[in-house]
Amino acid sequence: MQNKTTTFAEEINQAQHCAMAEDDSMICMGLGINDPKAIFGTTTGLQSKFGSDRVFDMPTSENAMTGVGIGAAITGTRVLMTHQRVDFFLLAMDQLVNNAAKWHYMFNGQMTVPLTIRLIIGRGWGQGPTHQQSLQSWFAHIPGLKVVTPSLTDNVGQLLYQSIMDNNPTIFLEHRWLHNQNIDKETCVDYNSNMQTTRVIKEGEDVTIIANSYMLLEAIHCHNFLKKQGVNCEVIEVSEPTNIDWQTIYNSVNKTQTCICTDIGHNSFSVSSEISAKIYEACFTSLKKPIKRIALPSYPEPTSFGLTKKYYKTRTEITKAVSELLDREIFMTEDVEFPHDVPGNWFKGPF
Amino acid sequence: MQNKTTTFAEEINQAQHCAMAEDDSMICMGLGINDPKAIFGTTTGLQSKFGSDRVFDMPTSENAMTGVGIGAAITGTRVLMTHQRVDFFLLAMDQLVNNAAKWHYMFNGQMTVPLTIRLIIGRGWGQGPTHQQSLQSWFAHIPGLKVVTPSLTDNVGQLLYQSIMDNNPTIFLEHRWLHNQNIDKETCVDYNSNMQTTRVIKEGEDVTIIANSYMLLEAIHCHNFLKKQGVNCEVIEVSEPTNIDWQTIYNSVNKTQTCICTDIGHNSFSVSSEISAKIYEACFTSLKKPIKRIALPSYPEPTSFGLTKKYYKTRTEITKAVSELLDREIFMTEDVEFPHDVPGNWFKGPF
Amino acid sequence: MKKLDAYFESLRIRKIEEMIALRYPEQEMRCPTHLSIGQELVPVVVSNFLSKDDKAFSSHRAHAHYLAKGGSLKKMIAELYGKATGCTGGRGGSMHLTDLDCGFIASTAIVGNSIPLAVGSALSQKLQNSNFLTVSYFGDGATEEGAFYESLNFAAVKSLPILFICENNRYSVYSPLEVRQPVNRSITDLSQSIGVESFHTDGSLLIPLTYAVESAIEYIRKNNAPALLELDTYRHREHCGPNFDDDLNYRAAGEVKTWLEKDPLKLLFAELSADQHFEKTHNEMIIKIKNEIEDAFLFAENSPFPNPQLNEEFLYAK
Amino acid sequence: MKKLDAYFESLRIRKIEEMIALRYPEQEMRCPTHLSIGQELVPVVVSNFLSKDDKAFSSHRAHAHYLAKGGSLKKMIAELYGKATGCTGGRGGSMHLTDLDCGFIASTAIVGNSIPLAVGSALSQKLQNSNFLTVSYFGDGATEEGAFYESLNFAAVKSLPILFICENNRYSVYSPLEVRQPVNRSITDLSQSIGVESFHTDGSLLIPLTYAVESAIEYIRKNNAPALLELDTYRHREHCGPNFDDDLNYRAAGEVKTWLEKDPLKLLFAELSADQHFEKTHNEMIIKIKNEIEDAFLFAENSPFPNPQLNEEFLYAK
Ligand SMILES: Cc1ncc(C[n+]2csc(CCOP(=O)(O)OP(=O)(O)O)c2C)c(N)n1
Ligand SMILES: Cc1ncc(C[n+]2csc(CCOP(=O)(O)OP(=O)(O)O)c2C)c(N)n1
Ligand SMILES: [Mg+2]
Ligand SMILES: [Mg+2]
Repeated sequence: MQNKTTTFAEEINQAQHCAMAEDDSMICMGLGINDPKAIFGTTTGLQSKFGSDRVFDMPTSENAMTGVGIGAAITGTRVLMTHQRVDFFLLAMDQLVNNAAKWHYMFNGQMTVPLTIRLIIGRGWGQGPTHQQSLQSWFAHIPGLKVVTPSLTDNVGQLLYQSIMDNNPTIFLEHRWLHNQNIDKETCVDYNSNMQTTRVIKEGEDVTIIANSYMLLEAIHCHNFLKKQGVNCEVIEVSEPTNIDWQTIYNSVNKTQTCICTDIGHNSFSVSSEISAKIYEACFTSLKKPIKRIALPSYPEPTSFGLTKKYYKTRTEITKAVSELLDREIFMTEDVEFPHDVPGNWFKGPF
Repeated sequence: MQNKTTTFAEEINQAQHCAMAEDDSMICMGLGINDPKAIFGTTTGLQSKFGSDRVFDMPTSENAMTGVGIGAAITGTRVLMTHQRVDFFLLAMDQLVNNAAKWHYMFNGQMTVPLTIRLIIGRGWGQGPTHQQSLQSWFAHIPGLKVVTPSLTDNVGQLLYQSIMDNNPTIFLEHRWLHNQNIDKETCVDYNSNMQTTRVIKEGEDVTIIANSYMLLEAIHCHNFLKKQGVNCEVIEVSEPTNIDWQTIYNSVNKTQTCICTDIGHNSFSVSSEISAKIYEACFTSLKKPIKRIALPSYPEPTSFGLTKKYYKTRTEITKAVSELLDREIFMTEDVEFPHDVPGNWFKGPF
Repeated sequence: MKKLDAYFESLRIRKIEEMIALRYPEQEMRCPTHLSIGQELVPVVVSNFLSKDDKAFSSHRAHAHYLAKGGSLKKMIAELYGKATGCTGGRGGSMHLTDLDCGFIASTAIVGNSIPLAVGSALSQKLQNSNFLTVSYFGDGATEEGAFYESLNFAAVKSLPILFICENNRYSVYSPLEVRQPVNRSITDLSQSIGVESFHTDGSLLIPLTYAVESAIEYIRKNNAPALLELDTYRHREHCGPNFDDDLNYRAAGEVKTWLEKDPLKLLFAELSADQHFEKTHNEMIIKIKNEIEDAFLFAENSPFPNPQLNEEFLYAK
Repeated sequence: MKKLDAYFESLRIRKIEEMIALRYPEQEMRCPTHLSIGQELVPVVVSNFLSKDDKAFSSHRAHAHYLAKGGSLKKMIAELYGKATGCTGGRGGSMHLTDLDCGFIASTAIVGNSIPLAVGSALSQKLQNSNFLTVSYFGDGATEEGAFYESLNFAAVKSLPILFICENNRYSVYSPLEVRQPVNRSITDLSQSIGVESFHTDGSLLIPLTYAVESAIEYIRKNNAPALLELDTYRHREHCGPNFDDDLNYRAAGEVKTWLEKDPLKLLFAELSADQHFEKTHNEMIIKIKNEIEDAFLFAENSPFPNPQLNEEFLYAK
C-alpha cells in the first residue's frame, strides 16, 4: 500500500528507483550515496535494491569522477552522479564544459552522453561563502548542457526521471529548502507524460512573476497574500532555463504589461538577465515599465545569522516590487514562525 | 632609443616588465612562459631580466598552481599567471571561485589577493570546440573578481599594469587576434593615469554600439564604413565588464535611442544579456526599438574552415543591425583580403 | 615535547570542543562545525615546534589546528556565534578560521583546496628568503583530490619549506577508506613516490609523534625541501556536529572502543598520574581551562552581531 | 610482435605523418596538428594485442594511436582538411579523432582529460561483464594533472580493466621534465604507489616493448586490475606543426642525434636488412603505403566541406 502523501525528497528518491529499474545499465554514484544519511534521504534504498556495483560511494575526486561518468556514459552506461553541494562541483568544470557539454556535438552525433548530475544548493544556516552557491547561469551559458531547476513536488520526480532518461548531459540543481514539501501523491504528474518546464502556476492579470527553484515558493506566497488585497499576480515557473517556452512568458507579459523576474543566484550576469533581455526584445511595446529583477546581491553569502537576513530575497521584496510596478501601496506583515536562515522548524543543522 | 611604434603584444610585455621592476615581490608563472615562443612573444625577456626565481615555467597542474598563486598572493607576493587558452583554466574554477574571489571578503578584509590571471582566447584557425572559449560572463557573475577585456593598443599596457598592481584577483582576457595591432607609441596612455574602462571610441548620434575585446575592432570598422554613407554610430568600448561606467552608456543610448550590444562570447546568459538588461532598466523610455545583441550562437565552435565563416560575427552583422534599427537599406561589400579564420595574413598557425 | 605541556594543551582543546558540543544544541552556533575531539595531540605537538612566523593552513576540521597554533579562543567562539568580534567578523564561520597574529593563515571548507594555498605560502617564504616554514593540515579524504597530488609535485619541484600533515582518521564523513582508496595503499609511500620525504607514525603517542615532527621539521630546514607526516588518529564524534554517532553503525564493531583506549589524553593522563603531585596540577589545569572557556563563551554571547549594513564592505580591496 | 609487421605498421604511420608535414604548409589543413614522428612503435605494439572490442582513448597527439588501432586513414586525413567525410565531419579536427568501428573512442585536446574517460569506459566494460579492456594513452606532461592521479586511484579502487600508457617523451611543449617534475622521480614508481601495477621500458625497442605490453595485458586480464606502462620515447619534430625545431635550442645539445640513432624504425630497418629479401619487401611496402596515402589525400581534397547550415545539428541528442 502506498502512502497517500509524498515529499519532494521522496519523489527524487523514487525517480531514481524507477530509472534504475528501467535501465539495467544505469549506475548511481556520489560521495555518501549509501551512508546513513543517504544524501538528505534522497538515495535511500538504492544500494540495497540495485547492489553495490550499480550504486556506489566514491573518492573525493570530483573532477576525475565526472570524467569517469562521462566515459561510462559514452560507452553505454546511463549515469547519475550526486554532489551534496554545487560548490564542490566547481572542481569538475573542465570535464563538464570541455567534454560532457561538447561531446555529442564535436564528435558529430556519433556518441551520446546520458549523464545527469544532481547538485544540491545549500542555502542558509551558516553555509557561508562556499556552501550555498547556485550557478545556473554558468551552466546555462554553455551550449550542449541542459539545466533543470525544479521547484514543486508534483513534477520533481518527472523532471529527474526524464533528465536521467534523456541522452544529454543534464545539471539538476536541487535546492534543499524544497526537500520537505509535502503533497498528495495523487497530484503528481506521470513520469512519462510530456515534460512541462514552463508552467503558469497561478493565473492573474496584474503582474507577471517569473521564478525558478525555491523562489517559486516565495512567488506563490506573494500571489496568495496579494490576492486577498485584490492584486492578481500571474506566477510562472521556469524549471529548465535552457529550454524555456518563451511564448508562455510573452503571452503573460503582453497581458499584464509588467514583469518581475526572480532568481536564486547572484543578480548580475545571471539567468534573470537573460530572461529579462529576451522579454524586452519580444514584448518591447507592451511593457509599461522596466522589469524588476529580484535575485542575490553581488557579494558572497556571509555565514553569520546576523548578516543573512536581507541577503536572500523573499515574498517581501517581491511584494514591494509589485507595489512599485502597480503604483499601489501594499502593506505587508512579515511572518516570523521560524528564523530566517532555515526553511522551517524541522531544520536543525548541523549540515 | 625607443621604437616609434608599438604593438598590443609589446605593450602587454612592457606592462609586465614595469610591474616586475616596480614590485620586488612580484612573480610571473605560466606554462611555457620562458620558452622560445614566449607566449606569443608577450613574455619575452622577463626571465632573463628578473631571474628564474621570479619568472618560471610550471607543471601542467592548472588547479593547484592557481591555488599556489593565491597562497603566495595572500602571504605577500604579487602574482601574475598566464594560460595560453581560457579553456585550460576551466580546471581551476574551484580555486578561482571558492578561494580567490571570496578571500578578501570572507576573511573580513584581513588579507588581499594581488593575483592577475592572463587568459588568452584562441579564436579561429581550427581551434575548435576546446581552444577558443571566452568565458567573461562566468567570471563577471562571481562577486569579488575583476574582469578585464582589453581591445586597443593605446591602453592595454595600462590595463594590464593596473590589473597587476591592483590588490584584487583579476581575470585578464586577452584575445590573440588583437596581438598584432600596431600604433604610434606616443598615443599610449600613461600607465599611472586614471584607468578608463568605458570609453566612447567614436562619436555619433544615430546608433550606440557597445563592444568588448575583438568585437570593438569590428565595431570601429563598421563605424568607419557607415560614416561614408552618412550614418554616425557611437562606438563604446567596455573593457571591464565588472566595473562599467553606466552613465556613459546611458547618456549615449538616451541620445541615439537605439543600441547594439556585441560580445565575444555565446549570446545566451552572457555579458551582453546583462548590459542590455541594465540599459532597458535605465533608458526604458528613450529606447525606440529593442536592443540588438550580436554574439556567438549557442553551439561550440566547429573546427573546420568550412564551418566557421558565419560562426563569428563581424562588421557585416553589425551593419545589418544598424540598417534594421534605422530602417534604412545599407549595402555592404565584404572585404576578402584574407581567409575568415585568421586575423590577417601574418597569421600562419599551427597553434 | 614535555608530557605535561602536551597534556595541558590537548586537554584545553578537548575541553573547548566539549563545551562547543554541549552548547551546540542551543542553536546559537548556527554553522556547520567539525570537532577535533580525539585528534588534538597532533597539532599540539606540531605547534610545539613552530614559531608564530611559521604559517599554518587547515581544512573544515580546523579548531584544534587554530588553537594549538595560538589562535585566539575568544575570537573563535565568537566566530561560531556569528558575532562581530569573531575572527572573521562572522563572515566565515567555523570552517573559515584565521588569526594572522599567530601565523594561522586560514582554514577553508572545500576538501583539499587549502593545500595549494599552503604551498603558495611556502613559495613566498622561499622567495623572501625567510627561515620559516608553512604547515598544511588535511585529512585522508583530501589526499584523493588532484589538488593534493599537484601540490606535492610542485612543492617537490621547487623544494619548498612545507610540512604536510595528513591526519588519517580513516573516514571521510561516513565513508571508510576502502571505498575511496586502494586497500593497503599507504599514503606515506604514495607521497614519498611523488617526491616528498614522508614519514608515518601514530598520532596518539606523544613520544613517536614528537620524534617524527621534530625529524620532519629538521629535514625541511636542513634540506630546504618539503616533508609529509601521515598520522593515524581517530575522530570520536560525528563528522559534523556535536554528537557521538556509533549508533549509525558505519564504524566497525568495537572500533570506537579500541580507539578510546588509545585516546591520547587518556594515555597521557595515565602516565602522568604515576606522579603523586599530578592530581593537584590537574585540578589547577581544569580550573584554568574552565575559566578561560567560560570567559570566551561569555565574550561571544555578549558580543554584538555584525552590522548587515556593512555587508558590501571588503568585497574588493582598496 | 613480429618484426616485419611492427616495421610495416610503424613505417606506414611514419609515412602518413611525413606526408602531413609535407603538405601542411599549403595551409589546407587548418588546425593545430601534433605529429607522432618518432613515437610510432608504441601504439603499433599495443594495438597488436588488442581487438576492436578493446577501446582506446588518447590526447592531442593521437594520430599514431588512432591509426595503429585501425582507424580509417581517409577519415583522418579528411578531418585534417576539415571535410564532411572526416571522422567527425570537420567538427573536431586533428585533436578530436574517433573511429568507433575499430574501438578508437576518442582523443581530446585538454591535457589529461581523456584519462578519466578511459577509466569510465573500463568501468562500463566491467559492469557489462565484458572481457575487453580500455587503453588510455597520454604523455609525461599529463601525469602532472590531478585528473591522472584521481583516475589511477579510482581504477585501482574498483579494479578496472584498463591499460594506462604513458609515452614519456620528456617534453611538454618546450618544457623539459625538470621544470615540471622532481628530478629523478619515476612515473612508474609513482603509479605503482598509487595502487596500479606499473612497468617501465624502452618504447623504441621492439622486444622489451612487446614483452612489457604482453605482460601488462596479461596482468590486467588475469587480475581484473589496472596496469600502467611508462615508455621512453622521443618526438622528432616540433610540438605542434610540421617542422623540425632543434634550432630553437630548447633541447639539450646532441639529444636529437642520440634519439635519432635509437629511432625505432631505424633500428628495425637495420635488423631486417640483414635478410637479403628484405629490400624487395621493403620496396613493396613503400609502394603500398604510398598508394594508400595518395588515395587518402585525394579523397580528402576531393571531399566537400561540411554544410554550415547544419551547424546546429547534434547540439543535443534526440
Ligand atoms: C570538494 C569537496 N567535496 C566534498 C566535500 C564534503 N566534505 C566535507 S568534509 C569531507 C570529509 C573529508 O574527509 P577528510 O579529508 O578525511 O577529513 P576529516 O573530515 O576526516 O577530518 C567531505 C567529503 C567538500 N567540503 N569539498
Ligand atoms: C589543461 C591543458 N593545459 C595545457 C595545454 C596545452 N598543451 C597542449 S599539449 C601540451 C603538452 C603536453 O605534454 P605531454 O602530456 O607530455 O604530451 P606530448 O605533447 O609530449 O605528447 C600542453 C601543455 C592543454 N592542451 N591543456
Ligand atoms: Mg578523514
Ligand atoms: Mg611529453
